Amino acid sequence: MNATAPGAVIGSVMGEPSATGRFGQFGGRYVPESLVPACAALEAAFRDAWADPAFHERLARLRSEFAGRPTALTPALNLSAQLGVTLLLKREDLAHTGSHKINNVLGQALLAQRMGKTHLIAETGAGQHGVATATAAALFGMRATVYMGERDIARQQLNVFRMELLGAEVIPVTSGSRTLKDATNEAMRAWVAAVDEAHFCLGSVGGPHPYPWLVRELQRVIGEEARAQVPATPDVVVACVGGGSNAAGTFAGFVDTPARLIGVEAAGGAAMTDGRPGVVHGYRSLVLQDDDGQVLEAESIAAGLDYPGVGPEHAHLGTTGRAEYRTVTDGEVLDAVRRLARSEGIICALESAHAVAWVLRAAGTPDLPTGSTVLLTLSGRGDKDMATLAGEVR
Amino acid sequence: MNATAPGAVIGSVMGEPSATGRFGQFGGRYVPESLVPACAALEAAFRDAWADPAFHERLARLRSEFAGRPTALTPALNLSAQLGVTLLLKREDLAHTGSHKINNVLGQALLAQRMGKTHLIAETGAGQHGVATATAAALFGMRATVYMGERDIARQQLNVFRMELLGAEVIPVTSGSRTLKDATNEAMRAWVAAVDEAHFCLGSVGGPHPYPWLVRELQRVIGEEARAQVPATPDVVVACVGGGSNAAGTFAGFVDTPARLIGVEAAGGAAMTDGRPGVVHGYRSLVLQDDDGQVLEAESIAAGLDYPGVGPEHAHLGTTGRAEYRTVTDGEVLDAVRRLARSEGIICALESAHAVAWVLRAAGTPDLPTGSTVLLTLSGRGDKDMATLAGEVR
Amino acid sequence: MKRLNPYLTGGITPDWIDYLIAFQEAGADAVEIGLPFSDPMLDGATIQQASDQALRRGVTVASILADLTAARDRIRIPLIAMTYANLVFRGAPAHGGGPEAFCRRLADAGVSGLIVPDVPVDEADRLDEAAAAAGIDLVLLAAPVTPADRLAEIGRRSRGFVYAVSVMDTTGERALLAETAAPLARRIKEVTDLPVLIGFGISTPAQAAAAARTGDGVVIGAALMRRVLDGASPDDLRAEVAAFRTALDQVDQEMPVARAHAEISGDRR
Amino acid sequence: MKRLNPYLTGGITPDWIDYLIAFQEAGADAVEIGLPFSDPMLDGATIQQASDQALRRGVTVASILADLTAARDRIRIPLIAMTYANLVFRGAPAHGGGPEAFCRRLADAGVSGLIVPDVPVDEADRLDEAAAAAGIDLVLLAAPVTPADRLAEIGRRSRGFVYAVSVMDTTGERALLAETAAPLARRIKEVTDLPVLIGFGISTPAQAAAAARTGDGVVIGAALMRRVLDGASPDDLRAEVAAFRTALDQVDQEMPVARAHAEISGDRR
Ligand SMILES: Cc1ncc(COP(=O)(O)O)c(C=O)c1O
Ligand SMILES: Cc1ncc(COP(=O)(O)O)c(C=O)c1O
Repeated sequence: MNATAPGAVIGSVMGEPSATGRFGQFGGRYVPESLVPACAALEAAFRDAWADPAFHERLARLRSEFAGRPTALTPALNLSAQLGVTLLLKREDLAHTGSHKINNVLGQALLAQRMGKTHLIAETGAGQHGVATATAAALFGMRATVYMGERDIARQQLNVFRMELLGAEVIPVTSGSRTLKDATNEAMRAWVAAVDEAHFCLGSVGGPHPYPWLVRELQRVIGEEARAQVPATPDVVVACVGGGSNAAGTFAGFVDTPARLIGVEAAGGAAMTDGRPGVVHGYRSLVLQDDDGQVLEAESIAAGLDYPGVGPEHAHLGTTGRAEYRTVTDGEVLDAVRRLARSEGIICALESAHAVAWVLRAAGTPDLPTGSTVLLTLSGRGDKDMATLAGEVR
Repeated sequence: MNATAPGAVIGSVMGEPSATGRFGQFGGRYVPESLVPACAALEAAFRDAWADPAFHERLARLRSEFAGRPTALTPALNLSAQLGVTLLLKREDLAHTGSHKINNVLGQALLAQRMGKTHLIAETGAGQHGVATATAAALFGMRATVYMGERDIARQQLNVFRMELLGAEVIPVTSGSRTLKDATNEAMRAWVAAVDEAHFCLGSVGGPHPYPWLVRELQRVIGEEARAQVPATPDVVVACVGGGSNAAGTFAGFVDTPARLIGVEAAGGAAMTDGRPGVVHGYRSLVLQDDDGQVLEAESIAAGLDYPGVGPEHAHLGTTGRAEYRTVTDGEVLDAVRRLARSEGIICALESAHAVAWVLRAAGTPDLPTGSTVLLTLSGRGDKDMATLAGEVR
Repeated sequence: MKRLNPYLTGGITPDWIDYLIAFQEAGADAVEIGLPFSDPMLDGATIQQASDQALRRGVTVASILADLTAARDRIRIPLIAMTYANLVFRGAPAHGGGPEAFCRRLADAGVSGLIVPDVPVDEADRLDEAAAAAGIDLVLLAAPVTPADRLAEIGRRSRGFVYAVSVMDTTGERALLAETAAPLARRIKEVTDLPVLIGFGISTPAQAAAAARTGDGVVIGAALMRRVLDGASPDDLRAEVAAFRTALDQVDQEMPVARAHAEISGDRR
Repeated sequence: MKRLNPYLTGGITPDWIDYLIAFQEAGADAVEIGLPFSDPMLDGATIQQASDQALRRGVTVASILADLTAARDRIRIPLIAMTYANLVFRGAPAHGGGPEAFCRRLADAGVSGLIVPDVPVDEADRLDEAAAAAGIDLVLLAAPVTPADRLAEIGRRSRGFVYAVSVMDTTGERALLAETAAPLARRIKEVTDLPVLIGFGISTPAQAAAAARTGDGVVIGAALMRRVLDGASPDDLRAEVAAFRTALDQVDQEMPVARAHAEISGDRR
């Protein structure tokens, strides 16, 4: 894939990765031999299921009857008037459990069930993926074990209790940065030890093949719904990027349109902006790392973006120029949460507020000219962040 | 209106109240003279708006584009199998802000705007109505003042911070029981002092005429959506009852069917079961009171049901026999929250769990025979209750 | 003569009758006896507190009426009960309840008037009849926002006097007499010959005097109850009420016409 | 002879080379040098801690290789680097990075083998070539779940020996040798003539002996690193490794055939 001018229409982008699970030079399956068969089995199961109308039907039912899809598209009328752009919000905050993470998890849980698995293992940062996993496990009668960094447990306590109430076991991770990075390590270690009965329910578009592809396909529903809801193709499509699943799902719906695709990272966890090619958590992508190749600890107020890597397809989209990536600071994010709350009556997650913060900053500049139409995926609701915000915003 | 056999079809029930705002012998407008003109103006504005297709259109847009309606109808497959009944959940927990309260508030805010008001005053118990009011105020560019009992502030802190983030002023009420009852007194007092510019955005189907009618009409959307979603008329329709708005809205969709209508109260706040006719907060209904006519303090783990009165239309529906009312204990409610979470992956509000608790207890008994189909309105989500539950459930 | 109706929360202290007598001795024309209710919607903090204090003492409507009955020989001025709808409508006639029985009990205890702020004229039919049957004057309230047609009806149906709620607020002390007080009193006087008493927020003798220049008298509530709550004695309150009396009497001297009018209307028993 | 490959986290202490020499003196056939990585996905708590301790000391791949180069004269046994993909693939060849440069640097420091647990055979092509070009044996790992066809490929493509991951788990001490160890070793031996070394969880000389009855030797990691983390000296570790040596030598005496086989396969340089 060659570099492509932003806005050009590309049909094959965001299709299936190569046979070795690559998007351009990124992706792959860098896992211990112990996990290779499980990854291969998952890939086979996914291909099989994805070709099975009955699977799609079950998934569609769960999405509409259980998860509350389609989620609304809300015109942010007040902010639009203030900013001079037309801002449309894709409301993943309204999905059951409060974020887009449920889209992915319902699909993976159905797959796990199809594969005869009885146990879901997950990593979580903000806790939203953990809650979604615990939810699906409860619904499907499976066991759930969720690894979560100690630091994230402290700042997302609401979600910890939700997971426990749903019957999941939440295991505090005390190594390294005590955030998502290390929770992911622990989850993968736990998977090695339970690979027969356990499915690793990975929360974003990282990890070994087929996860980046699988998760993007399961999140594609965001973009496809939005595509059907917008009155016309937006000029810009924007979403926050942690691992990059809500952005990938959103972009997938618009990659074949002239819309510019913008991913917004946390300034302190900006793998697309500050990362170098590397391999962590089973995939090759852009990674925050020092000169010696040691992975750096990210630093973001948003637990879900506090991660040094990014899904390989984003690295590819960024390298080829089809998508662009920006960063915003914690301070801008706090302002964005408050501004959206006060202007539109929507309290979004700190993660989602990154996308809002970029719009607030860019509107009226050449990056987002006055008169533009912007589709923004609001990936989750902010209830989980009230404790953090109570300390920071006023 | 004579007593009516349960299940009989009655067309005129849950229509417009009498000219004096009465449902049978209940209702009315028992307010200080200072508030009578405001109530009359609200009634006139409501009649006018309700006859105006443009108003309905704006409301419908807000409901679908902003609030995420229609909400899903989820078959609770696991519980149904366990209980031997078919349990269908009307998912108000998926509505924006996390409960049915938004339905009412969006309508009232539109009315307030139409009346030229710039300020919303509200009382709140669980904080859900306060959050909904703060949300609508933000969206409509109005001021919001929310009265909340000190005890409720302590147990629903998440919602307090959400209101503040949305720009509302939350005023702690330290009088009496320091719960919803006294917050309502304070809100009405505040309304007296600001009646020109302020609309009293009442949260349930109590209060002076036209509130019980107005709020029920705005909540009717729950029942009407559910009616369109159910495969066939359910045998039983059940909802929790605090003031009774989610139940009234639900019942309104089924009152002209043979479905039995069941309202479930908190054992410690069961005006329908333990109350006697009385007048509080501007309306005549059944009220928990002592022999001297002093209103009793309710006592429920669910802040939204911790209220000694009940909407006058429920008193009427109960007196005529068209609806039946049951009570459940705090202990049953905690079990119900956990059971629903673990069986279906849904964490509901403590309020909503009252309806669930009744189903759990009644299923397989003559009150809810095996094989019955039950439509249950899950009025809200449980995030707000995690602090309470963390102390109680394990 | 300008009327002075001080308010007293029934049972606020064990010796509450002594305050009533002190009011009488200080020149009150009538006393409004608050029958405390758990949810006094139209009362501000002071009278809420007074009600709570009485309720915490175990006071009931029955106990207050019993105290009044016991003190009957010492009371020479009219008593007007002020309370909320729930206490008035409580119970069914068949079981000795309802407004009919309530009004009879008031009358038996020597009470001659009744004010129920959460029963507006639209809801007053049954209570009207019950009060009339028991010989009780049902005093109606008018507010600054009351439109002309309602005001006319209130004027027509009120008994004893018309209570002008001076301000769009709850009861409670205020730094200044509300600007809405005088225009309301004037509007009421246009629709009725009954005396017009101005209440809500009248906190000082000067404010009382100012109010009485348009109305026919005043009701003083929170300003007195705050003193009682603070521990002032009946003697203290006698002095307090006397100061209001003096202020009103001075208005009388300024305005002979108004005084003459008040004397003719003759609702003082 | 049964092989004994103890593992040592490079730079775990300032005197880490002394542990290496102690291992050599105790009869190690080769030493696996862990190049610490921030995110050691396949390591349990002990080796994570060992890596963290080294990283906190400021250790880098370069510093470890420099230490090895400096100690070259004292080292007589083969050294095998064990690390994760990110350190191996880091950087572009144009800028002196990539696996080609990495392997050359290893060779320059006297390292002759390389184990990268998160580079399975499917991802090994480039590294394979780079290692071969630099004269480094790229040792592949097989796991209990590896299916037959993959096992054959691993056997075919591995160099030096095949690393049998004895258990479906991370590195770390275990009370018992995993039941999966022997069957896996047997399966590998069916598809290759390379020696099969069993690793992961071998914690005691007795377990090592048991493993060596099927495999051609063992890798001992966490059991040794825990002692180092607890403050044991190079002398202590010499004794520890010697105990493993003794246990393995005893197996040799039990099983003359196996010993003969191992001697023929001749991967020991
Ligand atoms: C609300 C929300 N948004 C975004 C993210 C980041 O994930 P991703 O980049 O995969 O969408 C998270 C992760 O926890 C999240 O909770
Ligand atoms: C989730 C929820 N359900 C129910 C109620 C009770 O109100 P109502 O009976 O009016 O539906 C509340 C009130 O706060 C609530 O928050």
